[in-house]
Amino acid sequence: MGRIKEIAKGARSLIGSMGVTLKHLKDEPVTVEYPAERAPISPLQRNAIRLIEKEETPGSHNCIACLQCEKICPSNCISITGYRPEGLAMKRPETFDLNFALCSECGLCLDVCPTATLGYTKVYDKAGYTRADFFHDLLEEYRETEEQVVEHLREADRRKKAEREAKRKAEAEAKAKEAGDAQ
Amino acid sequence: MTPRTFNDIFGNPYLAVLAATTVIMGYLTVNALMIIWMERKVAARMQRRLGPTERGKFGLLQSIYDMGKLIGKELITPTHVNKGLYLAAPVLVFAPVLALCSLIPVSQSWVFHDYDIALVLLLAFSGLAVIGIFSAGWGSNNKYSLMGAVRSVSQTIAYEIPLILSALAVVMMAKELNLYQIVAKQEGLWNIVLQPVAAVIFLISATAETNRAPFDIPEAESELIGGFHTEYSGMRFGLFFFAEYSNMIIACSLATVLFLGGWHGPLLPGILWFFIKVYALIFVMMWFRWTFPRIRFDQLLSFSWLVLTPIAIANLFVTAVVSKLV
Amino acid sequence: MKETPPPPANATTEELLTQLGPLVHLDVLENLLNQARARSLWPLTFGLACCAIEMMAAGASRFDMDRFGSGVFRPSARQADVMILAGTISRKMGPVVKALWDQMPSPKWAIAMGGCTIDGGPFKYPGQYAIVEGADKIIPVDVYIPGCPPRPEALINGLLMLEQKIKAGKKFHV
Amino acid sequence: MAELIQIASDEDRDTFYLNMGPQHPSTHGVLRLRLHLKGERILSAEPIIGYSHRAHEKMAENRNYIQFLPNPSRVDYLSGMIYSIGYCQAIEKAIGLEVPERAEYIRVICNELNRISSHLLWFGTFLLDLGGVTPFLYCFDDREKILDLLDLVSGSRLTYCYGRFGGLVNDVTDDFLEGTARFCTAFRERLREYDRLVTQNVIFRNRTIGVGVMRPELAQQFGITGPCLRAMGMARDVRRDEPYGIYDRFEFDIPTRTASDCFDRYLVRIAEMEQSMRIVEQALAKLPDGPIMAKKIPRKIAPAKGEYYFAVESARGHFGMFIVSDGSEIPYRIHLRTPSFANLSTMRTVLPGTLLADTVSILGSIDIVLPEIDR
Amino acid sequence: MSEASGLAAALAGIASLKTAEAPDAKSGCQGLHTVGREAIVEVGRVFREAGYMLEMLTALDMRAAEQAMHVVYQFNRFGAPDRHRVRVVVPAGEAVPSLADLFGSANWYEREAFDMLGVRFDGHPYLVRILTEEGADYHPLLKDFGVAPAAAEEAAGG
Repeated sequence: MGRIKEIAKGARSLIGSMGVTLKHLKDEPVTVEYPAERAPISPLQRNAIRLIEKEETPGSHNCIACLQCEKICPSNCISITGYRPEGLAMKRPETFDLNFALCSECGLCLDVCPTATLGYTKVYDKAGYTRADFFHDLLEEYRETEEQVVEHLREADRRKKAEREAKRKAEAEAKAKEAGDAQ
Repeated sequence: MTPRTFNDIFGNPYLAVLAATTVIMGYLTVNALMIIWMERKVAARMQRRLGPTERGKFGLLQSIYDMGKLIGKELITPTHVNKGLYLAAPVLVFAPVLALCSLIPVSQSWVFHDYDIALVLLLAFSGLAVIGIFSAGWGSNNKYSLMGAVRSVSQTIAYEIPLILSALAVVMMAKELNLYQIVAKQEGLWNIVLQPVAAVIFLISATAETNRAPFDIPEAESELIGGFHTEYSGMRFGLFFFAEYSNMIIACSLATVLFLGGWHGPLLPGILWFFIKVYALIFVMMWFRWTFPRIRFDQLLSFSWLVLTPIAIANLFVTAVVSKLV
Repeated sequence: MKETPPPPANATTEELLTQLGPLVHLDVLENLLNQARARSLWPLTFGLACCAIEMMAAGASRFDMDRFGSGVFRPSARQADVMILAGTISRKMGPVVKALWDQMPSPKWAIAMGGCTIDGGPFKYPGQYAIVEGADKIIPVDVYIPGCPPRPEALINGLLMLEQKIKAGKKFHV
Repeated sequence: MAELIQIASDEDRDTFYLNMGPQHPSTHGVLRLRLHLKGERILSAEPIIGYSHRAHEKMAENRNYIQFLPNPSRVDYLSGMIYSIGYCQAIEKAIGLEVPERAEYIRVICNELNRISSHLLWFGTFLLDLGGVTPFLYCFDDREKILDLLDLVSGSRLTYCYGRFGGLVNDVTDDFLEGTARFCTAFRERLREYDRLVTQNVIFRNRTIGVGVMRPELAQQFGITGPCLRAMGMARDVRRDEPYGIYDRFEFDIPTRTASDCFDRYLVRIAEMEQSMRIVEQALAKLPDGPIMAKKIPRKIAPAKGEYYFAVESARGHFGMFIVSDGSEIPYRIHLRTPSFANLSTMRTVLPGTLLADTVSILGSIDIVLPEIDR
Repeated sequence: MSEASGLAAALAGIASLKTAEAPDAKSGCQGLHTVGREAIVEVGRVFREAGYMLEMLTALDMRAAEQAMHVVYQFNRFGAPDRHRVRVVVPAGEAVPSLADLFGSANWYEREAFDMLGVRFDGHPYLVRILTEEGADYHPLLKDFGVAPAAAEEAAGG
């Protein structure tokens, strides 16, 4: 008798699990039909890095070619060569190349960037026929606005120098006045 | 009530055989491709995903592309293979399918052949497929295929007995071996009502006969990589794929004929009822596949010998007693 | 048949697609079969490391590779069309990858998924003794997918690009 | 232990060697099992590893501590968050850095979510090995919800680099907190459904009950840890025995079973998912406000000369980091004691005598991840 | 902590075992010992009787400082941690007696230590490489293996 009960219990459990799959037969598919629809992506999503616009340098990035990110990158995938436009205190990058095939998306370069001008692209579904696709040149999108920004920075430097002059002159006069009152 | 066989329709027998073959092959090809698509869609819907959609309207052309690709693949014949068996296997597996199909009484008015011992012939031919599977496994000289072949032989032997016993229960009730008459006798009352136990046993052992989950241990994907068809590529593997689905159609249509009263049904024409029932059973078989894990090899055999066969014999005994009294 | 110059060594995809017309004129049957081959790519179940999990996720319900007919993962190399190299190929695994590639029947393609199979990824540094830096040192690769690990959408995009490549009948292994 | 290489001695006619090779649907990655079979009965089994050896320990010796950060989550990519944050905690303990309260709570939430996602993937692949395809798809569906949550917070799906020495990179948003709460309630209902689909299923029970029983002395013999140990009746968990971070503030119990077969290892992990959700809910309730990064972080991370050992409880067991520092910024040696290395080495004594079909379920039940074994 | 004191008494019995002073919490272990090469099997047996497991076994390349390799064994018990880190100092190229028949896990740990750092273990049933590729003749974790990458030089220099 025990065997009959056991077989009955087994059969009931099989029908139970069949019930579960039947229940799901009626569900709405959860598929995101990728090429047509795209699932919403998280704002912090990590992909290849790019230079983002900063307000101090309107229309361009504010990278000062300090090579911090190149030094911290665990897989050595960033390579930068900087140049110093004449009349400017800070340097600007001449080339900023990223070999995205080596990148492990760890985010250390973003943390270590002093001017926080590194960010992530929104392109998460990159694929290519050749390996050359993954040598990104990060300066490409800012090529044409480079001149105006250098001009803007030069202008900002001049203004800052002028303010410094004015402030120093003001202090000198104030000191001179005090010296005058003290006698 | 005797049906008009193809001989009567076409006059000379050669024309009849030719017509029957084209009808069956046409039906099987279209049907196998359709069932492959249906299986992927049913599986997808049960798993809350979409299944093939990008190829044709609802992914309908997907199976055709699959077949086209399989035809275009290179047929690798590995050197370490026993060439005779290896090449014969796909043909051997597919051969009985034609014979099986011609015996099934599809509609009220006509039938391919009207033999008085159609059921015996059908069960005999269904035993042939395992020879093809065994020669595939043995011929490929691959350890995984060898194990797949050994498993398929013992599984087929184990599940042939309950299959025949449950069919016997129906025969004992209908006192008839001619499938057309068996269906004709189920006029008002389908056999499943009188023989529920035999119907369940028949369905379970038919699933095992066609090597479909949860009894798919001959080509257990996660243990034996590809089972008996590990070494087959291109259209040879396509033939195995094709034969498996054709066997599935035959098993379901045999179950419909024996238990669900072939073409009997209100309103709709007979042949349509037959196909509705066949596809309902095919859906149930697919439902099994996408719900259950795989049975282990030794449990599979003990399930057949220690559970199915005794119940089938007991059922046979009860049917004998009841049919004597009534 | 006009003789086209071989593509420059580091040409990007755009340059290749614009500069190269159909390299060789394929006959009608081959072209027809290519349409069927492109639309039913059966991948080989072959996960190496972290990218294998994202490959499984691409095959699962949310991204569902089966929509493109390539949800049928064939365990046996004889029945697979495309080998998706998902994960780092270690030196010990190299000969196995080559053996598997040779077992696959002839119109076969390879997708290098993840940074490790393109250029060694995060495990590439001078003095690295354990991995093969890039899958194309062993087998010809058709589509590269960067990322560590790339998202399932990137793998599906790679599959679509492989389809374009097969349909267009272009045979350039760069 | 049966000597493996004297093939000549037992030249029995019908035994043969089978390579469940590096490419096999159910070896969870690139593991090669050299099986000596008699029919389908296994006489001896030797797991051969090394096929995904990526030299993590050699990499530790040529980059400084902060640059080694992406590596731990690639050692065991299923519990990537636990490993990555574990490494941060190890170095913080070594240089004595205090982490603000809010960061500690967020770390616990992310760790437990990662543990649930790892157990879910194990559940799916375990069922896939036994032949049931649909549960694999269901569990991936739930796992995607967790990956979305962790994606909201850390920006990546599988290999996280979310922790830094002294805290975390970005703070938690509100929809992460609501999403986690919603996930916990929805997931409990799904667990009941898995129970009906799989746990009660008679085919599954026959395939796993009484299969792959590990004798209790194997625990001490092979140093088994994690769910495999808890299935042997020993309630051992690094979060409870050696509380790190703030795990001592949460009450959760350690699920154990006694028969230590595949079915018990399955039940232990399912119960552990419940416990992880309890911890997440408690952490959500008590999440304080405040900064997520320590105030003063030393510019050069260089632990004093000496040896440090720090252990965390990953989804697979006791993950220990043995850090030897010579005072400079470059670690002298980091040895990663990974749980699956010990758990897999028991296969040499557990597998002989079972059937080939059982190998697949035993291997699935001990839940191994190959790069974690090969490091 | 009767078990611990019983263990300490048994350990004291071993001749060439020198127990260092109580280690600080940062090192993560409760007992630091160094022992002569031949006594390690004895130490292993003591820990085995006390129900401890071999939690970790690894080797350190100290040839630059002391022309010797350190083989570090770490025993721990199940439950509240009572870790004992036993260190065997062995000159480069010499062998260390194997614990493979005492602890099953030692079999693979020793094979890994041999594979990575070339420390040979006497009495090990199957001392063959476990991780690196077949036919590899190098021991990668030795300090003089492979060129020192730019990051190390520069970081060391920087």
